[in-house]
Amino acid sequence: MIPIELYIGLSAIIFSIGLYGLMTQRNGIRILMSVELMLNAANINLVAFSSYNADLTGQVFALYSIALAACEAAIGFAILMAIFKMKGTINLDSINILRW
Amino acid sequence: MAVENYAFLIPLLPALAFVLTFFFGKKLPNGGAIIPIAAIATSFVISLLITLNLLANPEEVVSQSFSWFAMLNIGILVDPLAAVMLTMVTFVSLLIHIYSLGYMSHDKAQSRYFAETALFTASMLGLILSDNILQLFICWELVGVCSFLLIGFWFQKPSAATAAKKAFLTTRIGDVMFLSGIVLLFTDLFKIYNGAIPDGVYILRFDVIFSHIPEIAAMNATIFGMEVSHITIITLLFFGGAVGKSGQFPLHVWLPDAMEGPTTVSALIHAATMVTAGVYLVARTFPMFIAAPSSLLVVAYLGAFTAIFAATMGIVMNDIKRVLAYSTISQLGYMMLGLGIGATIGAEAVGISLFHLINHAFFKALLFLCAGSVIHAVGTQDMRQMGGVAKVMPITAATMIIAALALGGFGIPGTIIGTSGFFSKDAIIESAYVFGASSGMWIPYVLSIVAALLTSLYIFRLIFMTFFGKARTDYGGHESPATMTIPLSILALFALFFGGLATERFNTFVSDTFMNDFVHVNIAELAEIGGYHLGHHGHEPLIILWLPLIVAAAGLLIAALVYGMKVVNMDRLVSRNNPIYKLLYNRYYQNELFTNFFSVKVVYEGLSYAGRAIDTGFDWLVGWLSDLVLETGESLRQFQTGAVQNYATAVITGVSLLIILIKVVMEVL
Amino acid sequence: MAENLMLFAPELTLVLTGLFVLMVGLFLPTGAKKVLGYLASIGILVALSLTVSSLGTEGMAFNDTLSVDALSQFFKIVFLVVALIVSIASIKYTEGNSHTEEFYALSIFATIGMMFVASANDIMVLFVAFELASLATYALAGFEKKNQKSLEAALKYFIIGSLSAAMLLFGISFIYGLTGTTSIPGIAANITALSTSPMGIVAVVLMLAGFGFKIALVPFHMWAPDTYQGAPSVVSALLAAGSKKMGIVAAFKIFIVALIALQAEWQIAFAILAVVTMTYGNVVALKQTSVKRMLAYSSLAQAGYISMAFVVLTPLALGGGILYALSHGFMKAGAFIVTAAVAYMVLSDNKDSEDTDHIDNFKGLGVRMPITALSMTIFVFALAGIPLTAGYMSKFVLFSSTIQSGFAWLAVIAILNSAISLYYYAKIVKYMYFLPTDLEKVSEPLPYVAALLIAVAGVFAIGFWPEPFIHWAMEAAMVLIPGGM
Amino acid sequence: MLPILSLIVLIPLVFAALTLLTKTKEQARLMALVATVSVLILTLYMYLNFDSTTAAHQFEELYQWVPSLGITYHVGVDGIAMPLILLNAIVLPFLVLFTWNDERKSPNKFYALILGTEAAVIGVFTALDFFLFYVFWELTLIPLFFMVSIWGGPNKHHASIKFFIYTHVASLVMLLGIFGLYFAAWDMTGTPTLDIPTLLAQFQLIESALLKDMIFLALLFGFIVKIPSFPFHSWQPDAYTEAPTAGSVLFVMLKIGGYGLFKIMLPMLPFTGSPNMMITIMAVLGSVSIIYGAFLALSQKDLKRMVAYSSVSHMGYVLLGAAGLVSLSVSGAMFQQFSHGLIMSVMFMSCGIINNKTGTRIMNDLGGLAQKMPKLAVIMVLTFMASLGLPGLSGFIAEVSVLAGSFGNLPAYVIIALVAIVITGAYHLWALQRTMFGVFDKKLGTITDINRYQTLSMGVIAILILYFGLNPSAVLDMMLTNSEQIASMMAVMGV
Repeated sequence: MIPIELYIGLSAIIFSIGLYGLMTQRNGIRILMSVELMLNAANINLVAFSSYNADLTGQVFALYSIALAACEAAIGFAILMAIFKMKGTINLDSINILRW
Repeated sequence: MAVENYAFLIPLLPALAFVLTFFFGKKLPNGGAIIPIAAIATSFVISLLITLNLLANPEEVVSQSFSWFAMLNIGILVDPLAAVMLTMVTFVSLLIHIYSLGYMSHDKAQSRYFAETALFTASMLGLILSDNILQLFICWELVGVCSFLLIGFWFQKPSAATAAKKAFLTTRIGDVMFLSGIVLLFTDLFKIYNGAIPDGVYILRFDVIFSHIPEIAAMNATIFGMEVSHITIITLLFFGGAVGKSGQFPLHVWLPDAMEGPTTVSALIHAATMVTAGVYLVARTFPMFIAAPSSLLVVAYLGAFTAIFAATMGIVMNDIKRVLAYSTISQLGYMMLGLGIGATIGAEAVGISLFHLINHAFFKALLFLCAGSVIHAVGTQDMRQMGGVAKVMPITAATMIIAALALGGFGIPGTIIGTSGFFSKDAIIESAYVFGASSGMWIPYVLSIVAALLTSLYIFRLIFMTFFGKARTDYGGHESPATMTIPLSILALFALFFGGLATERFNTFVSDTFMNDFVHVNIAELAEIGGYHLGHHGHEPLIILWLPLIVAAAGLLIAALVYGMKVVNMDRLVSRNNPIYKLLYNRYYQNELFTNFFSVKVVYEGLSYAGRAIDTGFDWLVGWLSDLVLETGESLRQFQTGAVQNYATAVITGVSLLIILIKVVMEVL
Repeated sequence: MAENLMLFAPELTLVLTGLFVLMVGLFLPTGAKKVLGYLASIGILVALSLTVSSLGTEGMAFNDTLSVDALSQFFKIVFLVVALIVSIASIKYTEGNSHTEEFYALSIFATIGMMFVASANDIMVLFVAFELASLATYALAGFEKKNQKSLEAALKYFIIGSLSAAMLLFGISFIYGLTGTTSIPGIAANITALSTSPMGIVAVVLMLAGFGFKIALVPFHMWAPDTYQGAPSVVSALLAAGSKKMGIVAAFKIFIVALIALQAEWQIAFAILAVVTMTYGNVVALKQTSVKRMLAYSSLAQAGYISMAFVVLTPLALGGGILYALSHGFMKAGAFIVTAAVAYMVLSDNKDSEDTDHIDNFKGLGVRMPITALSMTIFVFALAGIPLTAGYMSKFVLFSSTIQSGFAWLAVIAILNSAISLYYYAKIVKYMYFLPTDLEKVSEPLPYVAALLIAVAGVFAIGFWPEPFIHWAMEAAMVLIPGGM
Repeated sequence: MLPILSLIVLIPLVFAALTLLTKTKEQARLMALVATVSVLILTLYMYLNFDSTTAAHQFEELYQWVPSLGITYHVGVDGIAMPLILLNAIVLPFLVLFTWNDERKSPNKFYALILGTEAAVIGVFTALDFFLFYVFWELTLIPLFFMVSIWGGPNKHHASIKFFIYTHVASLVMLLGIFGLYFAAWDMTGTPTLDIPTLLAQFQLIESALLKDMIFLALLFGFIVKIPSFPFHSWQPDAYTEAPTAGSVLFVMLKIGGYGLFKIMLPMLPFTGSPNMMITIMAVLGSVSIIYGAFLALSQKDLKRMVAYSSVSHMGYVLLGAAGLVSLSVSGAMFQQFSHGLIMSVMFMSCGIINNKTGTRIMNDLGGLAQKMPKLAVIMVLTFMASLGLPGLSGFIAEVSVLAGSFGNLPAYVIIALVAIVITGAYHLWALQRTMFGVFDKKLGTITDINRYQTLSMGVIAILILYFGLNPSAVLDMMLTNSEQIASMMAVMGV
C-alpha cells in the first residue's frame, strides 16, 4: 500500500501549483483552472484518506466536491463571458475600477 | 414698640427704595429722588433713636439672628460701634442725596442715579449692621459693585468705564484676601468644633469668633520657614481687604481715578459709604487684631506711611477732586494708624479712630460737595483755571474754608474750642506719641506729624488757588441753589462743632463696644496673646499737645505765602525738570507699574496669552490625533489595489503568517 | 422520514417557493413579474413563521447530518429576516427586469444554503450548503450584466470565493483524514490524532481562511469592499447581513464544537484577526466617499467585534456574538437598502448616473427622502452603538463579556474602535441633514419603505426589549458550550 | 401615586415626536411650551413634596427590564438629582419663550430637539440603573449634535463632530468602568445587577485594589470630560461657541458630568485602593481648571468664547468642592452646578442677542450697547456680577461654600482658586466694559432693545439667580442632607 504521506505530498504539490497559478496568472480562464487544481488536490486527499481510513465518506465527499467544482466553473465562466462581452477582454489587470 | 425691633429697617428701607426707584423712578419728578431721601431719612431717625438708647444703656445692644444656610446665619447687631456709624452714614448720605437733587437735576439718568445711590447706602448700612463676618463680606462686595456702577455712571465715557473697572478690580484684590481670611477662619472654627456644630451656633457670628480667639491663636502654620499664628494670617488677610477698600498703599490706586463719577458719588464714596468700610472692618474685628502678634504693628506702620505718601501727592495735583482724593487716602491712613496704636492703648484706639472717621466724614463730604458746587458753577476741575471763586460763591467758599480748617486740624489744645478734625486727628497723633514712648517705635509718630504739615499745606493750596486771587479764566458762574447750599451749611456746622461737643463721651462710648450682652471680650487678655503691653496716657509734654497745631499753622502759612501772596515763584519748582516734582506729579509712577505693567503686560498679555498657547496646544493634540487616524485610513486604503491577484496573495500570505504566528505563540506559551 | 421532513418545513417551503417562482416567471411577461416578488416574500414569510412557531423544538435528521436546535433556529431566523427584508426591497429593485424570477430564485436558494449551514451537523453537509449559498450569491453579485461594476464585483467575489472554498475543502480533507469522520460531534470525539499532529494548525488556519472569507476577516476580506460596492445594493444587503452570518455560524460549529481541543490555536488566531479586522475596517472606512464601500468597511469592523466572541468564549460572549449577528442583520440590511433607495433616487434624477453610491448623493436626503434618511440615521447610530438600539444592546453584552473574562485590553480596543467609527457614521448623518441640496423631494417607493420599516422595527425591538432576544441568544450559545465554561 | 419621574421624561419625548409633525413655527413653539411647562409643574409638585431631611431616594419606580442581565427600569431622585431636575424644568420653558419670536429654518425640528434634550438630561438625573443611566447619558448627545450641526455658527461641522466624538469616547470609557463594576459585583454575588445603589454598595466588597482604582478612574474620566475639566475641555469652547443660543443653553443644562461625580464617584471614593490619589487628581484638575479657564477667558476676543471658558473655570469649583469631602464643600459644589446653570443660560442668551442684533461677538467691535439696550444691560450686568461671584447672588454661595469647605483639606488648591477670583472679576468687567459701556459705534446700525419674551425669560431667570443667592436653603438643604451622608462615610473610612 502506498504510504499516505505520498498522497498528501502529491495533493500539497498540486494545491501549491494552484495557489501559484492563482497569484501569478492574469487570464481569467487560467485562474479558473488553478482553482480547479486546488479543489482536485483536496479531492485527492479525501479519496486517499477515505481508502486509508477504510471509510467511504471521503469518496462520497469527493464526488460532491467534483459536482460543486463543476457548478463553480459554470458560474465562473458565465461571469467571465459577461465581462468579455462588455470589455472584450478577460485580462484581470483591466478589471480594477473598484478599489481603495 | 421698642425702636430696636425696627433696626432691620435701616438697610432695608434704602434697599426697597432702590427697587422702587429703579422700576418707577423714571415716571416721577426728579427721577424719583424723593423715595430714597424719605427712606434714608427714616433710617436716619431709627439709627439716631437707637444710638440715643444705647448711649443711655451701652450694654443693651440690638442683636437678632436667623439661620441662613448650613451653619451660617444672617442677622443684625447694633452695638455702639455700629450705632455711630449708622447714624453718620444715614446722616451724611441723606445730605448728599438732598444735595444731589440740585446737582443731578440736569442728568437724564437721574432715576438710575438715585436708585444706585440708595443701593450703595443700603449696602453700607447692611455692612455696618452685620453680626457675622460673612454677611459683612457680602455687603462689602455689594458696596464694591455699587461703586463700580456709580463710578461708571457716565458709562458712555470710556474713561469712566475704565475707572469703574479699575476701582472694582483693585478693591477685589483686597476682597479676595478678605475672603481668604474668612475661609481660613471658617476652617479653623470648623476644626475647633470638630466638624460637629451644635444647633443654634452660627459659626461665623462675631460672638462665636471672638470667644474662640485664643484657640485660633494657638494654631500655627509654617510659611517660608516661619511659624505664624493663624490669627495673624487671618487678621492680615482681613487687613488686606481693608487696604483695598480703604485705599491704603498699595491698593489705593483706584481712588484718585474714581473721580470719573459724579462728584456727589465721590462724596458718598469718600465720606460715608465705601472707604470707611475698611476702617470699620478692622475696628469690628479689633479683638482679633489685638490677639495677633504683629498684625496691629503692620496696621500702624502702613497707615502712617499711607498718610504721608498720599499727602505728598496731594500737594502737586491740579485737579481739585484729585487733591481731595489723596487727602482721603491720607486721612484714612490716620485712621488705620489710630487703630494700629491699639497695640498700646487697647480698645481706646477704636474710639479714637472711629471718632476721626466720623469727623472726617463730615468735613470730607463737605469738601467734596463744595468742590462739586464749584465745579458745577465753574465747569472745570482744574484749579489752574479757577481763582477768585470766593467772590462768586460766598457760601461755598465759607463752608469749604471751614472744612479745610477741620481737615487741617485747627483748635486750641486743652479746651473744647476747635474744629472737629482737630480733636480726632490730634488724638491719633498724640496716641502715636504714646505708642512711640512705650514701644520705642517712633516712626509712626514722625510720619504722622509730617503728614499733618503736608495736609495743611495741600488743603490751603487748594483754597488759595480756587477761591482767592484773580480769576484765571473767564468761567462766569454763580452760587448754587438752596438744595445744594443748605446741606453744605449743615455739614459745615458739624465740621465745626461736632468734635468739640462729642469728644469726651464718644471715645468711651465706642471704646466699650466689645463689652456688652452680645460679646464680652477681655481686651487685656487678648493683648497678652498678641504680645502687646497696654499702657495708659501719661502726661505728655506740652509741646506734644501743641505740635500738631503748630505744623498745621505752618502749612497754612506756607500755602498763603506761596499760593496766596505769590512770594515764591512756583514756576521754577513746578517744572518737568524737577525730578521730585516729576515723581510726585506722576504719582510715583504707580499707574505705570501696577496698571500698565503688571495688569496689562504681565497678567493680560503674558499669562493669558501663555494660557491661550497651551490651550491651542491641547486643541492641536486632539486635532492631531484625529488627523493621524484619518491619515492612517487614507494610507491603509492603498492596500486595496483593486487587482484580484493581490487579494489572493493577501489571503495566502495571511494563511502562511497565521500558521507561523500560531506556531510561534504556542511555542512561547 | 416524515418527522425529519417536518423539522425542515421552513427549508422545504423555501425550496418550493424558489422553484415555483422560477417556473411561474417563465410564463409571465416582464411587466407582470412584479408578482414574483410578492410570492417570494410571502414564501419567506411563511418559512419565517414556521421557524418562529417551531422555536424550542430540537431534533436530528438524516442520519444525524442535520440538527435542529436553538442555535440553528436562531440563525435561521436571522437569515430569513434578512431574506425577507431583501426580497421586499427587491420588489422595487427588480421592477421591469426580465430576469426577476432568477433573482428571486437565486436569493431564495442562497438563503436555503445559509439555513442548512446553520443546521448542519456534518462537515460535508456544511460544505455543500456553504457552496450552495456561495454559488447563488456569486451569480447575484453579477446580476446587473450590463454594469461593469457589478460584473467586477462578481468576478472578484467569485475568485476569492473559489480560493477560499478550495482552502476550506483542503482543510476539511485533513480533518477528515486524521479523525476519520465528517460528523461534527464525531470530529470532536476523535480529535486526538489531529490535535497532536502538526497538520492540526494547518487545518485550523485553512478552515479559518475559508470561513474568514465569508465573515470578511482581514486579510481574507479584500473582496468584500469591492463586491459590496459593486454588487446591486440589495445583494450587498444579502451578503453583508446574511451570508456573513453564515460564515459565523459555520465557524461557531467547526471551531467551538468540532475543534474545541485546538482551542488555544484558534483563539490566538481569532484574537489577532478580531483586533486587526475591527481596527482596519474602522480606520479605512473613515475616508471613503462611496457609502456602500463605507458600509462594507463598517461590516468588516462589525465582523471584528463578533469575532471577539471566539476569543472570550464564555456563554455570555457567545450569546453576545449571536445577538450581534441578529442585530447586525437588521442594521446592515437596512443600511444597504437605504443605499438602494438612494440609487433609485439618483437614477430617477439622471438615468446615466455612474456613482449612485457616492456620499454626495446623500446631501439633503433628510429633505428629499425623509423616511429613508431617518431610517439611515437610526441604522448608523445603531451601528455606532448609540443606546436603545440593537447595536448598543449587542455591544453591551459582547463588550461587557470581554471585561467579565478579563480581556480588558480587547474591550479597550473595541471601545476605541467604536469611538472612531462614530466619525464616519456621523458623516453620513451630516450629509443627509446638514448639507443643503436644491433638488426636489422624491416620493419614496413603498417596497423600500416597507423593508426599511421592518429593519427599523428590528433595531428598536432589540434595543428596547432585549430580554427575549438575549434569552434566545443565550440558549443558542448553550448549544455550543453545553456546560458553560 | 403618579409615576412622576417617568412622566417628566416621557412628556417631553412624546411632545418632541408630536412637535416634529407640526408644520408651522406657531404650532411647534406652542407644543414645546406646553411640554416644558407641564414638566415644570410636575417638577414643582415633586419639589414641594420632596423630603429634604432624608438622603434616600424618593418617588422611586422599579420595573424589571432585562432580568437575565440584571437590567431594571429603576428611577428615583435624591437631594443630588432634585435640584438639577428643577434647574432643567425651570430654564427650559423660558428657553422656549426666549426663542418665541425667532425666525429660523425648520422650527419643528428645533423645538423637538430642545424637548429631546430635556428628556434625556432629566432621564440621566432620574436613572438609578446604570444601563438606563448610560442610555440617557448617550441620548443627550444626539439632539445636541443635531442642534449644533443644523443651526450652528460658521464652524459648526467641525465643532459638532468634535463634541460628538470627544464626549462619546469619554462615555465609552465610562461604560468600561460600568462593565468592570458590573462583573466584579456579579462574580461576588452570583446575580447580575446594574442597579446603581446596589452596585455602589457592593463596590467596597471588591477585593482587588487595582480593579477598584481602574473602575473609579474610568468612570471619573467619563464624568470629567462631560463637566468639562482641564485638560479635557477642548471640545467645549468650540461646541458652546458654535451652537445656536438655545444649543448653548442646553449645553449648560447638561450638568450630568458633575452629577455623576456626586452620585457615583463620591460614594465610591473612600473604598478605592488609593483614595488620596483620587482626591488629589480631582483637586488638581479642579483648581487648575478654575485658574486656567479664567486666564483663557481673559484672553478671548469673542464674547461667547469668553463665556465658554468662564464656564470651564466655574465648573472647576465642582471638582474642587467634590474633592473637599466636607459636607459644606460638597453641597457647595452641587449648588455651583445649579447656580451655574441659571447664570450661564442668561449669559448665553445675552451673547445670542448681541450677536443677533449687531452681527458680531468680537468685543472690540462692540461698545456702548447699554445706551441702546438698557434692559439687556441691566440683566447682563446682574448676571455677569453673579458669574464673578458677587455676594447676594447664587454664584457666591456656591463659591464660598466650596472654598470655605475645601480649605481644611486642600488648602493649596483653594489658594489657587482664590487667586483666580481676581482674574474672574477682570474678564467679566472687561467684557462688560467693551460691550455694554463706552461709546456706541454707529457702524453697528440701529439696534433695538430685547423683546418682551426675551425680557420675560431672561428677567425671570435673573430674579431666580437673586432668589437663590438670598435663599440658598431652597435647594441647598436637600444637597446638604446628601453631602452629609457622603461626608460621614468619608469620616468613617478615615479619608
